Amino acid sequence: MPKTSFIDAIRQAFIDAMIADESVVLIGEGVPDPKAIFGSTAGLQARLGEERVFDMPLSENALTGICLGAAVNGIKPVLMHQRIDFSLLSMDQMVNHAAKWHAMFNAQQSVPMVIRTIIGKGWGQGPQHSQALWGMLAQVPGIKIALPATAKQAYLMMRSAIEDPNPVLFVEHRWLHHTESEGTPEEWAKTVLPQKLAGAEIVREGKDITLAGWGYSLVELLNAAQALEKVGISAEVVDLRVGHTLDIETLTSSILKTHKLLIHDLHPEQMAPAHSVISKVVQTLADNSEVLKDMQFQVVAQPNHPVPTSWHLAKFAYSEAEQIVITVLEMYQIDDLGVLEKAKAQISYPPRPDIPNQAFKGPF
Amino acid sequence: MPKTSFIDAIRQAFIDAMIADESVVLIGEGVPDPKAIFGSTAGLQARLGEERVFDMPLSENALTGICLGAAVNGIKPVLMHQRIDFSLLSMDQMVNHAAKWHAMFNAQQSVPMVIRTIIGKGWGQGPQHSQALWGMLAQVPGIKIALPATAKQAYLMMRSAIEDPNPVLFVEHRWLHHTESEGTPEEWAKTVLPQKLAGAEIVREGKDITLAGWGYSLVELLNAAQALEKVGISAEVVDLRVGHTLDIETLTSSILKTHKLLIHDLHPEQMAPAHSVISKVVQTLADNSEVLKDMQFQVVAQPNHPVPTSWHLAKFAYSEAEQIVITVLEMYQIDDLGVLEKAKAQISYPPRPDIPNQAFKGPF
Amino acid sequence: MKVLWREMLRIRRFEEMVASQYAEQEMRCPVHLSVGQEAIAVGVCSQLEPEDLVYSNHRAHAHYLAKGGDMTALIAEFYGLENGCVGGWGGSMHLMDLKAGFAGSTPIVGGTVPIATGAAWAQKLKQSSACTVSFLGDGCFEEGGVAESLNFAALHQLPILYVLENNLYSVYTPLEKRQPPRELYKVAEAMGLKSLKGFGNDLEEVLPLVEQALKWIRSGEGPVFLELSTYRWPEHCGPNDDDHLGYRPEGELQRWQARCPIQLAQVNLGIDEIERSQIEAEVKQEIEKCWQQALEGGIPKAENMETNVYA
Amino acid sequence: MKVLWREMLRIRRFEEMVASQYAEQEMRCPVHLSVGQEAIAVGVCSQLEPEDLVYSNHRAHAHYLAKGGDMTALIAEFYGLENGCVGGWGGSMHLMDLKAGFAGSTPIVGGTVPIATGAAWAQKLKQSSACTVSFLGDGCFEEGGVAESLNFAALHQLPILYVLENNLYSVYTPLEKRQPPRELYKVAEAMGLKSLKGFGNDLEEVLPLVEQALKWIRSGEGPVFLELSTYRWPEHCGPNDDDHLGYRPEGELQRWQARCPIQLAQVNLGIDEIERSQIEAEVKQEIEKCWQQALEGGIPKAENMETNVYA
Ligand SMILES: Cc1ncc(C[n+]2csc(CCOP(=O)(O)OP(=O)(O)O)c2C)c(N)n1
Ligand SMILES: Cc1ncc(C[n+]2csc(CCOP(=O)(O)OP(=O)(O)O)c2C)c(N)n1
Ligand SMILES: [Mg+2]
Ligand SMILES: [Mg+2]
Repeated sequence: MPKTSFIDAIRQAFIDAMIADESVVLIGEGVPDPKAIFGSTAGLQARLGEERVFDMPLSENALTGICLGAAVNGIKPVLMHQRIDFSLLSMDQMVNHAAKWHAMFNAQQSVPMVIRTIIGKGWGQGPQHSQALWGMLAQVPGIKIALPATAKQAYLMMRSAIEDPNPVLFVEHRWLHHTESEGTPEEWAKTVLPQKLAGAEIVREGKDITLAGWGYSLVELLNAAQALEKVGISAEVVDLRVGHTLDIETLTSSILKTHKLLIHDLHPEQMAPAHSVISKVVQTLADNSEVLKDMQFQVVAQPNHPVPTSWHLAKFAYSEAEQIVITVLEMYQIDDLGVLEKAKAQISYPPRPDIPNQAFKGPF
Repeated sequence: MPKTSFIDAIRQAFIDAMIADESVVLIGEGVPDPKAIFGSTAGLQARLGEERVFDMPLSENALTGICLGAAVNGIKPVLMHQRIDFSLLSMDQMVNHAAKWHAMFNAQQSVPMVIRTIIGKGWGQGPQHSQALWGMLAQVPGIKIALPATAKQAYLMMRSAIEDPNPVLFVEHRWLHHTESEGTPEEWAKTVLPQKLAGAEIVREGKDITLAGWGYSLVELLNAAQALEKVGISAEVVDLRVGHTLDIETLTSSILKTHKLLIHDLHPEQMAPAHSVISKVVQTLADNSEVLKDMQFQVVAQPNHPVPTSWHLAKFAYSEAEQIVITVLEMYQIDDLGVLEKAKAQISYPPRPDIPNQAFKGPF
Repeated sequence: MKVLWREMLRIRRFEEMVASQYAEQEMRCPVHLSVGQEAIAVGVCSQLEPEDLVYSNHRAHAHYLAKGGDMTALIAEFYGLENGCVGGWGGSMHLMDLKAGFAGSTPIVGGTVPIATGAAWAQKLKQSSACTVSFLGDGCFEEGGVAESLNFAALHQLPILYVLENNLYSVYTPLEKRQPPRELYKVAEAMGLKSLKGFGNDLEEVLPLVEQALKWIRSGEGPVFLELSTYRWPEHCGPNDDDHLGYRPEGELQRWQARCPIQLAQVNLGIDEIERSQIEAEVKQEIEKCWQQALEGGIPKAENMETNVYA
Repeated sequence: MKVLWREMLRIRRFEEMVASQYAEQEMRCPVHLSVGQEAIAVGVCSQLEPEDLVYSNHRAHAHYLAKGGDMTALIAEFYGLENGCVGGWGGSMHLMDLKAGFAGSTPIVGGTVPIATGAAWAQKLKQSSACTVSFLGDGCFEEGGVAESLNFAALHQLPILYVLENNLYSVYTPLEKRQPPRELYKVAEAMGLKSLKGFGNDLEEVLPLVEQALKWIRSGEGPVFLELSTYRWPEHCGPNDDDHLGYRPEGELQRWQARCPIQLAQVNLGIDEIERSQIEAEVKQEIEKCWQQALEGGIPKAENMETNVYA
């Protein structure tokens, strides 16, 4: 079975979308450069033309408005930031303008643009290159948020994002870039498209606890689920897929079965999107107090501080598979250290805490 | 008993803080102009000097960085935006820089600056002048968020914000400006200062349900509480006061009594800060499943769309006292329309839905 | 040329009507009047084709009308009615009339400047023959996004005309409290744009400058920046005069009123009082008719509030 | 002058040491080397007093060292150790040595330009005699916050020197793909700043320009903008050469290497090989000693991560 990497999936999504629709253009710092945004835009300028594949000045704010202006005038731009942290410069254009344009002009124009961003991690990304941040835009009606967890999803969601008539924030995680899905974009395009930017998906069945999250969290959740399996806990894993809306049915149907819900989240805990999920589930089940009584809810989000650059510190700045396992065992009131050790032994850890795999050698 | 208006309280806080500390300066678009930010800075330039009270260019982004640079070098700036919506232009400086400066340079410098913002409402403020938005910064460790609900709090919290060694986002609501508290800043300064930018406060005792919120929500909650009183429901009202942290003890102690919690929130419902409160309460009470069983939780936040400008539409774009009452009655499964009407008759509505009082005549 | 004079008068009378009706408190939204600045809107927009696009800011009425925007729909919008140009979503600060090529105005200062630049980028990418105009104020020029936009426009040689209406104030704050002594158009010039400057109250001075600019733009010679000096007569926001507040030097307003764009052009064009009063009457009639029609509009339906959010 | 030459050499050898040790994979953070650009850092910082402040960006090593920042603490920071200049929080991109007046560097491009401007504002408000230097790149100049900062500095006549190191690239993107043909310093000049330009690889050209600039600044004549042309030799980020990637025109790197700031100054100053090798030895010794000391540092404690958040 052929496999496709996340980066190749993104790249193929660009190619296919651009062939399917002449109005799609790509723009971003480094898009046509030799590193091509981690390879995801490699060769595209040569292949699709200088009039469709652009570098840009360091002007994140205006460029967001420029893409919006182009989007309401017949172009479908994909604007890219190598770190989502840079997109904070364009918050006004995203929130005050792109997200509201369709509503505030009474649906006269739609804004088909994609803002592609990358969450950094490891190798000293430090406080300003490692934030999740999409939770801010999740507070803003009018913009969609796509959070792919696999190469296959990356392809499908990028295609959907480009086709969507609304502004879409597309959020990748740097540590997904090398991951692979079975199959090829060609097959996926034939069989699984079109996809909606909505809806959760059960990606692993289980009966004892529901683990849910977005994007890269799925790696950590599946890792934890595997470890929990070995100590007799069967975890169901739900991929929430998008950030602007919640598929409450899929989620509640899962926890009506498992009675336990844990959400993993890459934001600092203090006001992580995960909390909204818990709150919505609780309110949804409000009429069902007998069920609620038996239920348990936990959020495993990130510590409430920036991520330091030193890997000695940064390794303590993340709550991941191990913390998920610990929290689940606590939910079960299992305090037998032997069980914990047994589970931990099943977790697959990265070769060193600040690199996703042996091939990763920095510097970025 | 003398009374003090919210605007006068803010103004007096500036005067007192500036007399107490020579390093405090005020800056913002219109600070020294004839309208003086709704009167809150009236006469201050004449009184405290051109070297301490400044107008500024329309450069929200850089000015935030400039205030940060001044703050780490011995000045305590208060930067003002006439609408919080404008502060989106400075998100990078607030999130990437001000909030992180202390941590990321290993506590070598602190950032004593205040960003004063105003949430707009009514008289056609429309989609770009009526957002709450502070929930975005509530996701960011390192910045404090002060949300005064009364004139007295405005005074005390502004004094605390200016004295605080950290960046503080100070959020006022336009419809609080004319409200009054009993007493004078002079008394408050003597008896109630210093105040911490932390901690919730029970502002109305009750036994049947806990209503909680921040800032202007308190007006709506107290309004609803009074109406509920008339139909035999005794509501306790909790002022959550700050946005960066939650006083979970005060809140849980209240709901352990009332077993019902409703949070009112000025953000769109989809990822309103209120959800975090619910989630944290549920997690905190997790070990107490017997208690949880009887509990009910509700969020009354705003509809998931921008606020249109037309007052004919905007009046449906807010969920306020009436919606709180309706929701509480639903929680009690009271569907007797007579009860609802009786309660509604007690709600004090504004003279027209888009003005806080008869004196308000636009245009801003 | 007389048509243009008429258009200025029409806008003036329209704004005066807004001011006089505002006291009724049924236009329940902020309004920023353009009285005193009409020659710019008319001088620029009269030389555009319908398919050319105009983007504007909080002070948009004159631009909207001069570009051919529907007057009835504009009035209805002020009143928040269903027949408003954006169905009650916009008030005075979020306007759009796509048929006329009035492509949007918003009140976040600087917000539409990049958007207009993007519209011009789209025109270039689509090899359209149309161009875009971006109106901005002297205060707006201080926003970083403007500098970023000018750079992008110059880099890509976009078909866009930036029209800076330098009325010397941002709200109550005079230019010299916000910027060092400098020529604004020279900044744009140094950034790499063809730049022009003129007296914005004199239609006869504005027209050839715009003509020149559009010639460059339409022949693919890239963006042009045009600074036009002018002056706002009424208060920044609202229907009233505010000279009593004392933020403008004594006599300044009067000096500018003496250089009224409409008066100036009337003299230059030799329009006599008979002609004038005839045109006045026509204009008055049109405005009154539109006003009446506008007020016949229904109240917008709240149901579409949620459905408007996503396309 | 020879001291300055020595300082350039010291920075060069330091950066080379970073490059050579990087392969060990124990400096686990991005590094942006300044090889080729030393004359600017040294030419500027050597003329500052310790209480003058310097703010920098992602490419900060040279500025930090030239301003007198502690070398051991810098190395330790790269390794993420407790004795690092910011205790392991910073890596190579978030540096600070307050004792030396190195007031901060961060890697959000444009981030420190307003902050430096604010530092100068504080100096002015406190009537301090100190001034501030803000280093920025040609890419950074495209960020709107820079234009906003320059305006504020000129408006308030702040004691700040903006030093634009124009190395012709932002990562792999050449200037002409990001900006129209224009002189960067002329943009600042049009904005209202005194502006100068020079060849940044020639210490003897840099020094008098900086001297002039500081004279203006210290005598209260407001901010100065200084553009210095230069060239980065190694890859944008990381320890290696990257000329094989083909993003620079053939021979460009070699032409610039032929104008090596250290070589140029050595010739101009008549430093012979004997003297050079003596200085080389001293410098080598210092770097090796610092390296050794740095690596003796402990691992930072995770406990302070939460307590660092609020003061
Ligand atoms: C980003 C932002 N900052 C501040 C404001 C408040 N404001 C509205 S209009 C205005 C003045 C703008 O001045 P200018 O650009 O010269 O236009 P003019 O009003 O003179 O036509 C200001 C400060 C705003 N709406 N948006
Ligand atoms: C706001 C922002 N955008 C993009 C980046 C990615 N980035 C890091 S350094 C750099 C190049 C900056 O170029 P320049 O200012 O010329 O400095 P140089 O690297 O040439 O010294 C870029 C684009 C960033 N760190 N921050
Ligand atoms: Mg103006
Ligand atoms: Mg450069």
